[in-house]
Amino acid sequence: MSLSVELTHRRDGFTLQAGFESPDGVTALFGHSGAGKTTVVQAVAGLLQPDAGRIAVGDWVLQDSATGHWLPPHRRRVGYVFQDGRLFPHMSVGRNLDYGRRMNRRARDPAQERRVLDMLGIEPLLDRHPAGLSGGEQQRVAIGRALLSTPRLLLLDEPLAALDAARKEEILPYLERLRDEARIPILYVSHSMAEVARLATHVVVLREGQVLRSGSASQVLSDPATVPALGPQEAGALLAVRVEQHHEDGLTTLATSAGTLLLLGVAAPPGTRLRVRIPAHEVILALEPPKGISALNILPARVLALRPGDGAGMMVQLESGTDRLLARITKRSALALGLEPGRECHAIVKSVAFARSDIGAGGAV
Amino acid sequence: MSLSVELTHRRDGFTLQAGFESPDGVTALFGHSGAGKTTVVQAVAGLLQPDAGRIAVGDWVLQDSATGHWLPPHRRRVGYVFQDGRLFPHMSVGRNLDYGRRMNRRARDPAQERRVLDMLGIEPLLDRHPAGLSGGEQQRVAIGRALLSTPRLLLLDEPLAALDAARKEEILPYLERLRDEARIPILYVSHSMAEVARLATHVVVLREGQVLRSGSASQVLSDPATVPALGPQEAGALLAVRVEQHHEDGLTTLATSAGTLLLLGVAAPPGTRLRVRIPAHEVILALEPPKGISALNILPARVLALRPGDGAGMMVQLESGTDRLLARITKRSALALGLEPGRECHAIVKSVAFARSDIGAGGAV
Amino acid sequence: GDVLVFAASSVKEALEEACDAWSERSGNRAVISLAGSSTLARQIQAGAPADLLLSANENWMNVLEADGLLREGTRTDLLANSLVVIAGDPAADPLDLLSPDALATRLGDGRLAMALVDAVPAGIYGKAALETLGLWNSVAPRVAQADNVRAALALVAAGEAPLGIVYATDARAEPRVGVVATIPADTHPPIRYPLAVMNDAGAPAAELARFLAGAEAGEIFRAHGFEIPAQGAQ
Amino acid sequence: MTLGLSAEAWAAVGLSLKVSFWAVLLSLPLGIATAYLLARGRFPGRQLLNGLVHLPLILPPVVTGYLLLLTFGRRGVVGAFLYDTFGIGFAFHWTGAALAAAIMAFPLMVRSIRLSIEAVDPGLEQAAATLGASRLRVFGTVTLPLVLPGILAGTILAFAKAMGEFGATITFVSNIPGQTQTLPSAVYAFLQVPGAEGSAIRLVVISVVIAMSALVASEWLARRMARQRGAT
Amino acid sequence: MTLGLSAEAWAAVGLSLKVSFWAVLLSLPLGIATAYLLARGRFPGRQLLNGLVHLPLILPPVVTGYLLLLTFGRRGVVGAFLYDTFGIGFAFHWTGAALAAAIMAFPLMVRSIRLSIEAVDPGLEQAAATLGASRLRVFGTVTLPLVLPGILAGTILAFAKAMGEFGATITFVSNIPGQTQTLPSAVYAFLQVPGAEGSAIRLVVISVVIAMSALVASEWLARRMARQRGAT
Ligand SMILES: Nc1ncnc2c1ncn2[C@@H]1O[C@H](COP(=O)(O)OP(=O)(O)OP(=O)(O)O)[C@@H](O)[C@H]1O
Ligand SMILES: Nc1ncnc2c1ncn2[C@@H]1O[C@H](COP(=O)(O)OP(=O)(O)OP(=O)(O)O)[C@@H](O)[C@H]1O
Ligand code: MOO
Ligand SMILES: [Mg+2]
Ligand SMILES: [Mg+2]
Repeated sequence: MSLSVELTHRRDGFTLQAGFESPDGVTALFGHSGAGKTTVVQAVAGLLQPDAGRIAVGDWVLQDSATGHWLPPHRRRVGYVFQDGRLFPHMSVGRNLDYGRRMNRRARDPAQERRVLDMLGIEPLLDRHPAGLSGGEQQRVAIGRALLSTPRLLLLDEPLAALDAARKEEILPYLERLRDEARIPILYVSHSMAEVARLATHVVVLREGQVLRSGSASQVLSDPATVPALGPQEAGALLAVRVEQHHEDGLTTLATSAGTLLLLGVAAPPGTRLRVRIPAHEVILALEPPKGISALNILPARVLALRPGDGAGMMVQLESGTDRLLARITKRSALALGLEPGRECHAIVKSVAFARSDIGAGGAV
Repeated sequence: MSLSVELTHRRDGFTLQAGFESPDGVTALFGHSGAGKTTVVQAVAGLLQPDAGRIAVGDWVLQDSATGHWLPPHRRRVGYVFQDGRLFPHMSVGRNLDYGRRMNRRARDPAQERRVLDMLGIEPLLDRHPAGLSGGEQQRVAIGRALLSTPRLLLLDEPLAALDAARKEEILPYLERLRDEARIPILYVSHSMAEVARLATHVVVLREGQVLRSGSASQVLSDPATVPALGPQEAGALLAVRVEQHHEDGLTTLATSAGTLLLLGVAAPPGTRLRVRIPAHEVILALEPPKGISALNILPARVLALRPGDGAGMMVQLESGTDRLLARITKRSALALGLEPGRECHAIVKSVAFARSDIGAGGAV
Repeated sequence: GDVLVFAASSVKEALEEACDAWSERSGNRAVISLAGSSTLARQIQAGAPADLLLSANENWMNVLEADGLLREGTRTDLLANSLVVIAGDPAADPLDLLSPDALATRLGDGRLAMALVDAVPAGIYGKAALETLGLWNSVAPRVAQADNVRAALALVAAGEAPLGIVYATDARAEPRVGVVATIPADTHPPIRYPLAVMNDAGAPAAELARFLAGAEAGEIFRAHGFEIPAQGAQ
Repeated sequence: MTLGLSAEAWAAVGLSLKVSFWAVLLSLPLGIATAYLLARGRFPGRQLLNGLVHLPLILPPVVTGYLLLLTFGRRGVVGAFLYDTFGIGFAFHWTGAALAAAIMAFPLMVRSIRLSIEAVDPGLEQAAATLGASRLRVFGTVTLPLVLPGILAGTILAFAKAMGEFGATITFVSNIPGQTQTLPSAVYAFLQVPGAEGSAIRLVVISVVIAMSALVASEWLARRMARQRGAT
Repeated sequence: MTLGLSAEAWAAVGLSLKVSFWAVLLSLPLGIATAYLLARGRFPGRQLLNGLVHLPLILPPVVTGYLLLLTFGRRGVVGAFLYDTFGIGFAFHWTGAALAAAIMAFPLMVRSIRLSIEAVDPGLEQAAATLGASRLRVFGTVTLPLVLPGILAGTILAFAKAMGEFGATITFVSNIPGQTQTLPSAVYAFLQVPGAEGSAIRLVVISVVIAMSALVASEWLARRMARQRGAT
């Protein structure tokens, strides 16, 4: 289901004027501190009544200031994970988790409960009270509470910032499943490009209350013009791939439009569509395929554009099959290799260069 | 100045029994959510009175339960950035920032104030009140407040988790300077290995209230045995290097014990000692130095040890000059290249593979 | 100088008028502090700077006298009063107190408003009278006791209680009530308002005491419905 | 065990307990609603309501009693209506004493509860709303439980005040032993009589012991609630 | 402008204002200290102190007045000492009325302030301590300013109560026009005269107007403080 947002809201010293359409899936809200991300999320939840605007999920209109329509928060069925926790201090963790179900008068779903408890590792906390939890424990309970309210729309405001990498790794696949299976639209605020790339179908970059860029994740992320907004280390392209084969030594071959990639530790069965983020700084360019080297992925590519950075760096946009790639190399290398638009070359990526968080399940890119 | 901590504290369901000595500089506290990191920090600040223990900074004893000595929090001169902000709601941002100075009856230091305001980008917020700030703005003010109290000991509990990469990049060098110039011991809780590697001289890994590993950053981070505790994507070695020369095209050569590295965008003048983190997954191994390739750093190395991972990955510990390196490759590549202890090879790293956050100023490794 | 008069609340208006008359004559000022008789007595025990006390309660005056707080020979019974039965209707029919059932019948399921029958003088006298008349046992369960006579009066005036027993002076001042019976003076101990000069009082106080006991003041008190007891009845 | 007190005095103790109990219990829902309106409501007349609630605190109790008599008395506007319609009478009845006590204690109760409501983080109520709770259920499941210690405090405070109320009560419903003679009325009566201070003091001690026990119990309960919330 | 009231009645209004003002002003520091002790202190006898503070609320006012008379009267233990040593006299003086008003209003003041103190996040006080503030300065710079709305509310509540106090005052310092006759005492005097209800009502209205104005002003101030804190 698509999410459509169109908002105007003034506060002294800050004006939000943001509109975006995200056709389906997860919309990542990206932007500096104070850019207005939380403000957008609160308006979608109905906790802030913007001066004007229209918000709709599919054809379900949450607000339309043109008609005066405004749905109160408790009728919006959003699962909101707040930037600041907000657990109910007078309830045990268990009752916090169960709150949404009770408020919506639904029957228990033990299977679902088990899934969420296991994923978040909060089963041992069920009888405790929020005041006695560590920062990360609180955040995990808050995520669980939102998920268990069986929302029609998930609003996640930096939900994983307080968590360690291992825990993030357990939660992200679950969010992917929600996106793909339950087809719940998700609005996701994050500072981590890895999280964004993995989940997002759509990326909205905010800056001082305005939409700087908005588009599909693959477009926004592989566009060298977006680089300044993201920071060069965060740049990288998204590739749609299909799982081809699992090998005995634990490696997996993925089919891309231009050849195959060899990756480690992909759990999905052959045939599954995946998305793979290839960070620009992980890509090595060579004129001839090298030999006797540990990197196992060599994709034929053609230079599309070169975009020099402020310093010694250079962003190279490549076409490999029908996919776009980004490579970040030095100006010196670009010169030495004689790169220029149209030039054929080879993009080399290590199998281990894909962080597990760079491999996302399904979804359009 | 060194920080020495020895604590025992029981809470129902959780026992902290942690001791570590960090000879100098920044101690990173690493560990899963609920491992006891905040508990340690609170004890050091004097906000929690542990059942037993001794805490000292150099020969300044903050607490010693053997002698019954216990310094109250306001006499400890700690700059504590809390996991949960804790700005004073009734004061403007400006007065929040000025609070520590006033309490310690010190004269203003306009140069220092300017530095902190600029770094944190909070000058425009000075007249606002905390309730009107975004999550990240609040956290920046909290950091400024702690820094401006001219502490003798900095306690940072996930201070940068809510901030975007660009902002982090502005704050980290400042923390490095504090560590090196003001020689303030820093206890730093973080989930980000990049932050830890850049700042930490000492790393303490906590697990369920116990110290799992404790040692110098280079030891702990380049030890393949630490990998399971950190996660394979977080593994990587720390190299001590010296700035050699800045080139016209913006690249900088760094001298290592085994040769030179070419990096982009290093600002330090020639002669400066730096630390460089080389993430294991960024290192490519080759038997012969390859040609016609964009990666510019090729270091001679010798295989010290091979440690197979759970899946298709393999962690290779290398010796290059007197430095240790870690390379993460696939088992398949290791086989193809015929790697075994003692084998000579070449470690290839892209110049752009060093995230700016992987390059830290000075300090022992 | 000023003379501070402690006086029972129920004599407010009459006393004020008499004191004004004295002030005009003597050039001294009288300041009147009004409260319940028991409160006044306790305050004098605690050293209150009163010069004169006009009490509505002989027992409390006796206590003060026993404590040696009164100037010898200055105690007199300044005023007397009588009790009446009132009804909440100025035109109500008279009531025959000698008929055994008349009071109870007129009350019906209503209440008889009185001051506290064991604590406040008006209540104590009223109870004594009803006992003498042989009516107490039949009406006792129907008695509503107020903390002072004025409150009992208010209950009848507000229509809350159909009948009440109050001083004749109170009944006169309240137009919403009518007197339906006068209680015979011989059914209860005489109702007296003793006046005394305190030990530490100055000359003007004694002068005021004399004035209050004189004929001019007597006229004023009579005009408010009080009686002047025959002197020497203490 | 008579502690040197008459049966009548003991009856006054029992009556005061009954009066205070019902006064507090029945005014509690209204007290909570009023406190909520004052804390969170934004309506014209808020200040007027606030003033009205505080009136019994400002007025001398006798005046309050007198006004009660005029309003809820048998000939009073409200009193006559209530009596004719529902057969509820306050005059000279212990229910009237309870009404007087409730009204005198009401500002204290509302104050306590209101302050607690204002201390509740609206962020928590917002969170509950996003989880599907209507305004009413947010109140019932989040606001109310969080305010419980404040309600407890306000209730006990009101109870203590009700136990001590005298002026308005005696003016409104007078003093009928066994029906409207509350403990303070009995104390007052004793104080009028020279030499009866002993009985007065005995009664006062009983009243103090009762009210103090209630206070201490409520403090203890509130701490327990807080502790339970604070950890584990 | 006499509004049909005698000079004496106006004197009572003035006196009540003076008495209430000083009663509240002088008891405020003690009220804040007591509230802090009750909210944050952990000492034996806390419950006793709590009970003592509430005593005037529980006792019928007449009893409180009587106890004051016995203690602070010219022949009372404390009263005689104060008078002999410092020349401070309470008995039958307006200062005594202020003392009575202060004591009667004290529980209300302490309650309000205490609740606000309990609502202050201890995390903020901890943060202040790590920044170098001693316990006293934490109180002065963090706790106290955060509690200011509560203190304001408590103060005005106490003021309103002081304006309405009658029983204890008349019992302790009597009802001497121009010296101890406060507004409620004057109302009482008027109520003793049938037909003088008009004057009583006029006085009551004046008292209500004064107390209400104070209440409304305090509400407005508290909102202003909150708003200032809430944003920008
Ligand atoms: N006030 C408390 N009372 C009881 N137990 C507590 C309290 N605070 C924390 N704990 C428990 O102590 C353990 C350690 O908590 P701590 O806050 O030190 O964790 P942490 O390492 O900082 O975690 P995180 O990364 O999630 O902030 C956890 O099991 C937590 O549930
Ligand atoms: N309650 C408020 N009153 C006034 N201004 C506010 C309020 N809350 C936020 N702002 C301002 O609105 C702007 C946008 O805030 P918002 O919380 O949406 O930022 P954000 O993008 O979520 O930032 P962060 O990443 O730091 O959480 C900021 O300039 C902030 O200072
Ligand atoms: O004046 Mo009194 O003390 O009510 O009888
Ligand atoms: Mg935000
Ligand atoms: Mg923590």
